[in-house]
Amino acid sequence: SDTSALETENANLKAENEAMKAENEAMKAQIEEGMAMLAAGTLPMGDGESRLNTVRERGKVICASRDDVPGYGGIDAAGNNVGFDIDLCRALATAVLGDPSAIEIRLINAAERGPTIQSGEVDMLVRTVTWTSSRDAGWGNYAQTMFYDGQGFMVRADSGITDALELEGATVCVTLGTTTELNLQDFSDQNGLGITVSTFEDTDAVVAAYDAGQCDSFTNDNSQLAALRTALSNPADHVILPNTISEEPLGPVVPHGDDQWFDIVKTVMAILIYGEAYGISQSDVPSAATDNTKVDRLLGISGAFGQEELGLSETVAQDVLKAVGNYGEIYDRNLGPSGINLPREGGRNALWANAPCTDCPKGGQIYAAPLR
Amino acid sequence: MASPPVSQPEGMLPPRSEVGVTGWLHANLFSNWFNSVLTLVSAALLVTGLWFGLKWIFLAADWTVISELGGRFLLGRYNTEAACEGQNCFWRPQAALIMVSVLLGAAWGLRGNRVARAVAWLVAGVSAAFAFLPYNLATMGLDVRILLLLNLPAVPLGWALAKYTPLGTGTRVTILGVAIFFITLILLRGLPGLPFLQPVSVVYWGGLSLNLILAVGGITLSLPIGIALALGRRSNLPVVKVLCVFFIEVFRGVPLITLLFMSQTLVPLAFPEDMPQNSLFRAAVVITLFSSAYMAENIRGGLQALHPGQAEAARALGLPGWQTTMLISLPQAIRNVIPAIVGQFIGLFKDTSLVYIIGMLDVVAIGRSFIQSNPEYLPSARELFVFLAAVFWIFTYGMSYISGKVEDYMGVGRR
Amino acid sequence: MDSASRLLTYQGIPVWRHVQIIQWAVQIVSGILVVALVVWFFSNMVGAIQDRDIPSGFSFLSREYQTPIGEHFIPYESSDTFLYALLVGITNTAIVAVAGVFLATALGIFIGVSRLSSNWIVSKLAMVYIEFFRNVPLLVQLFFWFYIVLELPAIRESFVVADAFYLSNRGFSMPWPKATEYSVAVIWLGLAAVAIVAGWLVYRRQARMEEQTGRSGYPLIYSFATALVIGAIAWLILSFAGGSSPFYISMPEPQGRFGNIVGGFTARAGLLVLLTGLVMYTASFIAEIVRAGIQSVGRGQTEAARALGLSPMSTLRSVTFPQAMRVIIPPLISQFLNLTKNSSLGGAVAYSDLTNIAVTMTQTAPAVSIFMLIMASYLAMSLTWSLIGNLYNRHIRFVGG
Amino acid sequence: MAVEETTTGQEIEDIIICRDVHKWYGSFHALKGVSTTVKPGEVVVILGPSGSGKSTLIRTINHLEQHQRGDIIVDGIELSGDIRNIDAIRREVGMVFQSFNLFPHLTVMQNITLAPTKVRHWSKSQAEEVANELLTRVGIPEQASKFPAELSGGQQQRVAIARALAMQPKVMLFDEPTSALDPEMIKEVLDVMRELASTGMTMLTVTHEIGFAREVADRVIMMDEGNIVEEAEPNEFFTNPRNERAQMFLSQIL
Amino acid sequence: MAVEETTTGQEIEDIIICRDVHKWYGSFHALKGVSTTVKPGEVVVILGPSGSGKSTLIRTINHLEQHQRGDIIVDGIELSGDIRNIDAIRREVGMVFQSFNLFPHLTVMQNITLAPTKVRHWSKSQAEEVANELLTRVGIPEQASKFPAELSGGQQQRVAIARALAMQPKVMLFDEPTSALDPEMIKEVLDVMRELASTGMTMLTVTHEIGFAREVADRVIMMDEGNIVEEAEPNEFFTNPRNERAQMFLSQIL
Ligand SMILES: Nc1ncnc2c1ncn2[C@@H]1O[C@H](COP(=O)(O)OP(=O)(O)OP(=O)(O)O)[C@@H](O)[C@H]1O
Ligand SMILES: Nc1ncnc2c1ncn2[C@@H]1O[C@H](COP(=O)(O)OP(=O)(O)OP(=O)(O)O)[C@@H](O)[C@H]1O
Ligand SMILES: [Mg+2]
Ligand SMILES: [Mg+2]
Repeated sequence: SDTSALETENANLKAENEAMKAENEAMKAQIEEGMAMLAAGTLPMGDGESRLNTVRERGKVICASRDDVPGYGGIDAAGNNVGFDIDLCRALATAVLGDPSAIEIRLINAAERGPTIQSGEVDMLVRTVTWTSSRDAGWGNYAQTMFYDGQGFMVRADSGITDALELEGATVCVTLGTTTELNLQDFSDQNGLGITVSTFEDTDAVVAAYDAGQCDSFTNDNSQLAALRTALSNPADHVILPNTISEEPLGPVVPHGDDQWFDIVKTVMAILIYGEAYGISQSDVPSAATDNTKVDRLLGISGAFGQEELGLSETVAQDVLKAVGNYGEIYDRNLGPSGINLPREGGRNALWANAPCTDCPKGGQIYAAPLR
Repeated sequence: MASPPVSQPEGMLPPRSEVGVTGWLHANLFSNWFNSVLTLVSAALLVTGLWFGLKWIFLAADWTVISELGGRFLLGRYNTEAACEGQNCFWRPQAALIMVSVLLGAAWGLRGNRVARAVAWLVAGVSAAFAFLPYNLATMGLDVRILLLLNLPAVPLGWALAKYTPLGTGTRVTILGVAIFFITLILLRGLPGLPFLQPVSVVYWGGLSLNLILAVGGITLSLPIGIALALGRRSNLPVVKVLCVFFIEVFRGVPLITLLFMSQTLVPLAFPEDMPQNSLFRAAVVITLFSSAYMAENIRGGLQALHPGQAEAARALGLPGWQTTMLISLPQAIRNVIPAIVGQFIGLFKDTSLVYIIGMLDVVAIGRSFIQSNPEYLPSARELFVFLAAVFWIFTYGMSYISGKVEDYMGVGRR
Repeated sequence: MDSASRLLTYQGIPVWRHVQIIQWAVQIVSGILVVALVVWFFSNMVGAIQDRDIPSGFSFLSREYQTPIGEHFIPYESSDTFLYALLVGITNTAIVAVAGVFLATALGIFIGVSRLSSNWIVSKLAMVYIEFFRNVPLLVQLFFWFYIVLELPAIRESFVVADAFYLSNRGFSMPWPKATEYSVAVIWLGLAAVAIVAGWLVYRRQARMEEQTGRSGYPLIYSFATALVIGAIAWLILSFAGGSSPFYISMPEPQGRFGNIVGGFTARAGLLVLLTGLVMYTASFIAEIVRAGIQSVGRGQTEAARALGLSPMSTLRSVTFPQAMRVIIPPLISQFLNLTKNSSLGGAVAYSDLTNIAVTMTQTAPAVSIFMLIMASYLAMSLTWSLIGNLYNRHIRFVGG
Repeated sequence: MAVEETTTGQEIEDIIICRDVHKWYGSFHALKGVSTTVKPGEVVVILGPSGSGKSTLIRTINHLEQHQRGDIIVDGIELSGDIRNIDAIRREVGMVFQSFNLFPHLTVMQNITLAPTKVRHWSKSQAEEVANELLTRVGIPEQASKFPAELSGGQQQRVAIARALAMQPKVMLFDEPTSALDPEMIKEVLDVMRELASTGMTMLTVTHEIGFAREVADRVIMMDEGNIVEEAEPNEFFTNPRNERAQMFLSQIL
Repeated sequence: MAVEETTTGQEIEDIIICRDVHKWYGSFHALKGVSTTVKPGEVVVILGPSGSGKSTLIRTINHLEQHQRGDIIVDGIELSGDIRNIDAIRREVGMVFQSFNLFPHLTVMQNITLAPTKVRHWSKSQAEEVANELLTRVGIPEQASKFPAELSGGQQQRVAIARALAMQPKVMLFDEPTSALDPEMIKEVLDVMRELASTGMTMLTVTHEIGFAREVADRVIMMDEGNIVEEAEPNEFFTNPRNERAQMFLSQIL
């Protein structure tokens, strides 16, 4: 046989071996590096990169929300994401990118909320998330309560029930993976009601089940009960009981680990609230000095409330209020008269008692840190 | 059995009970008293079922929810203002569809058989038929209708390409098919920088087209992965074998929805935070791997059923091991298990409806999302699900029908 | 050959051409690649978990769950632990799986045999059944059944049969034995087991006698009689000694202002819907498997049996079915497995299966750990099915089979 | 009717009577009026090219296929739609197939005793006794507990013969019993068949084994295209076939 | 190494050399030290009862089974773990199986041209030319575009021979090439083999066709229980077998 061919083959092989050895070496180094990083608890991710920069590079704010509850997060007939939560996301997008449509809404179900915000995949979670201490600790940072809700019950009017304490032995429908489930359990245990639950994954099924009489009562946050009552075949046959069995402060959540981003979101929420308090409406955002220094400071006409430190533009409030309107307008659009028609006047979701506005609902708990 | 009598050279006709209508009735419905009773009972069942079903469909049901959603069933929110700002992006899926028509036409031109022809014309015909939906022009513009109609000339174009140009070889048409799949993906996803191909985020993908993209992608990828796993599992190399067995058993032993959950909750943790995350991509990977594990077992079944003499003959001819596998064992093994593979494809197509878990609005989820966001339609859920069942049925039954034809064509029964 | 290349030979053959060496190299390389990939993946994941303070670990298992579970077949209170709640989920899934498997198999065999019926209309109906139910996603079917069940009357207008069986859109209730006193009940159950064993022994004896002598020994009748008599005697003795019978029949009865059914056994709507959906869906696959199995038995086999004068029934029982079983069992087992896994869609129709409960747990417990547990549970169930399949396969194995 | 008919005249002597038997598969005419008779104890060999209807003929005789015209009377029982008659005939007629068709999931012993216990309701011990006798007769007494797959082809075919004989039939039908066997095994099966013929069993055999036909057969029937084209003494048939088709056929296989 | 060894002495003349070949299947000793040589152009017929190791022997020669002891040298190439040698030997040795093993998914033409184009890298037209020649040689030039399932058994086996010849092997191995065939078809295959032998092809054939062995073989090898028990001229072997086992075997099959 041909020895020279053999020799070249051998040489090739040797070279290959060499290469492989080098590769092994490199791999070993990599693994060692990985182990070291593991030990130090760090990860090969762009640590220097702040979320604000990431978002600006991306050109989009990613929010996790929902598509199945009218008023909060739904999809309108034209296929657009609409709702209170969606508008909060738009406000954030306007603040950091100047464009209310620069949002991407990830639709997630209740059970995925924790892991989604934990992984840092989304910039903000606004999906009717109740603020609880363990979620605050485990999931991410709650920025600001934007809506105060409480859990209630809906029953058939002809059942004659007027108080939730009469629900002994009832079958109650509830949606899966929410604080609603937990509160119901507490309520039943505390009052010895022996309630049986039927836990549904999705809203369409739970409404249909209650409507057909598969359960005696339907529990959810009061505001959602009100919205969903309109979906029943005969809304007048159902009443929402006066009892509220839990505190449900709802608000946006941001991932742990980026204080600047956390502060931005809190500030944007405050802009919406003070926008209403100062009577700045979407259609009428002053761009020149007014007679109110607080308004001028908010709108970036004179003074500042920390825009620079937060990496926001001077006129961020102008942009936000022009794009999505103030808190009251967002409320009215989605939850109020042009939305699912939840009363606001006299409730907890009115502005605080001595808010400076003239004709806005007052005496409630919507309040944010002053912008200065 | 029931074939009409052909002329007999000896001039003797078969008896009546053997052929013709009476023969058929006797043989199939009333051969004895038990059969006669069965016939009557089943017929009664059938008639009542049809009576109530049809009554509901035509009189009781309110189908406005279907017409209201209309094109959204097909494309999801792809063409909304949010998805494709300041542009009309409807032409992009349309163009993709026309390319598919060209491809099917080319497949027909290449193979020249009846099945390929039927499939090509069916797809193009159904697409073109959409052009005549009774929406007003504001809802469905003339441009859209013209693009839909273009599917009809696309088929003969593909046919001619395969027939009269150098494109007409199996390899090239296959390459064309793969290329078209990727071009479709690019068309749908868009390319940053090209003004007319503005990127459309995957969150706006949806409807039946999402199911189809996931299914087609999953099917094309799970076949080779499944083959590799099957060969690995049959390999006589213990390490390779153990790895493959482990992969297959884990993916087959766990429900797909928990895998999908995990793809959304745990898998992102394994990648750097600022890496662009794409939940649809992760879901597609999980669905593909899940399907591959099943595919591997199907292929393995086919390989096991193969007569060992086939591989021996190939080896005796001097074909090296990999060529024996690629040219002799696999083609036959796959042909043996076409029904199982098609069943797997159908399963995968059905499973794509589970992407609701990751918040993607496939054809099922888009309908549910609509009725939930617009509670006045909640009472139409029954109509919605009946419609969805029909849509899936048409596709999956179509697939198994075509597979039956392909099997006939490939002469599975001939051996 | 020079000395350098001689070094690279094994058994006188250059290593890159040596069959065994090539095989080893392939294995080592692929092994290293896969292990590296897995290590990379998990080290990243663990890193991220630590880095972002994402909860993990298993200490939550002994905490109280404090969350309602809609359906439970073993007693459950909100003060039970996570671990116990998981167990509730596993039993819920297992019960659906086992019940579903039995029903789906029965229905599947029925449909499969109908598909082969010589009666045209019966075989076509079976075909329509199969083509419909296996071609529509289970999720869509589940909702279909969900809305069908909602069409049933509300609880107050339940269909009632003999004041004992209630059917409404909340579920189906029926009388069910309940223990009067646990200790007595357990003793009787033990004795009942003895009675069954005795009955079985009698069956074997009679059957053997029948075989040996050719005279009919009525094994079934004798064995049932034996078991019944022993059981009844034990019942009577325990009743007299204990003052009350070991079990009583608990009758379902509407109670309270809501008219909810108390007593007896109630299969709630979620269970009914899930079970119906799973059974109808899986039966369509099983039907095809059964058909293929029966068709796989060569025509020669039936012809030989018929030529020997065996009746069609005997042919089916002694010749066709035992052989078909060997073709049927492996795919059948994988259908059982699929059914078990598909029960994870139960949450959509308000059945608290394992996945449903586990997903709810991620609200108050680390998702990472929950998913590990849930994967392990499903894998264990899958392995159990495979084990049963293998045991049965071994049981029916024959040389050359 | 048939029974009355057959109690008269000389027909009583014939154990198998075929009168103008026609068989169609759908519209394909496979038997075109076959008539012949077989006397008790006679050994008849059926020859003919492939597709000539040999198998079809003997399969109609025990009603594995149903003929549509003409009469087949076996042991005085007429074959008709009456299932009682069909069962009766099958009990009297044993059949051996080319491909053995042993039941692979049963042992040799179980294969043989299945029909006697299920159909004739013999006791197991009685059936096993008979089975052992038969196994000795076909030369494999020691294989009773093996499964078919553990036996050679020749042994399998001998078991198949024993299985058919266990029902104590009056007539045995063989459809190419040796054509799936190795040469060495053909002999052992033919030996068994020879022995069987010598005990006076009525046998109707489709085979290509000319040696066997010459030596054992009382008569040779040659079929072609669904007809009997020649029926003769073996000696006469092989040395001096009258029919042209038979001459051609013989020239090919001899 | 093997190459060097075989370039010396008279061994160059032998195209197949088996030296003390042992083969175990698990613990079953199938070949118990077989030694023999075949010269170029020689036609050797291997006989022996079932299970004697005939198939095993010829399958080890082209490495379809791996032997565990002893040497097999074909055309100067030693069989060992070296894949290059294995491939080389397979290229030089053609094999024909009892069950044809045609590739059912390929046409006759594709069956024949597959190996030449893939292994010898011939052009398609060249391979088809050779294939057409071979098909004419085996007597079925008109069947090129059919699929195997459309051919009779005899035709299939002739295609299998053509397929093996297309690789222009120096040695042809036949493992009972006619035993799955109907009597009418055996002759056509044997005719092709006769013709092949007359062209000087080296052939190693396992067969039960005594006529063929007598007429064509240069030598007959009789195997029993994994050993060669007799090796002789066919005339001598059939008329006057020395070995007792051979006598017994011949008495059975003649
Ligand atoms: N079940 C069937 N359906 C339709 N045609 C059939 C069937 N069985 C046999 N035939 C046809 O009837 C004819 C006679 O077949 P038969 O099997 O009796 O022939 P044969 O003489 O036994 O041939 P061979 O020697 O090949 O066994 C053939 O042409 C065959 O194709
Ligand atoms: N793959 C295998 N595994 C185990 N044993 C085998 C295998 N192949 C063959 N044998 C055994 O080796 C022995 C020789 O087999 P071989 O096939 O060589 O016999 P043969 O002489 O060709 O017989 P036949 O004439 O039946 O083909 C037999 O006892 C057989 O059972
Ligand atoms: Mg025949
Ligand atoms: Mg052999």
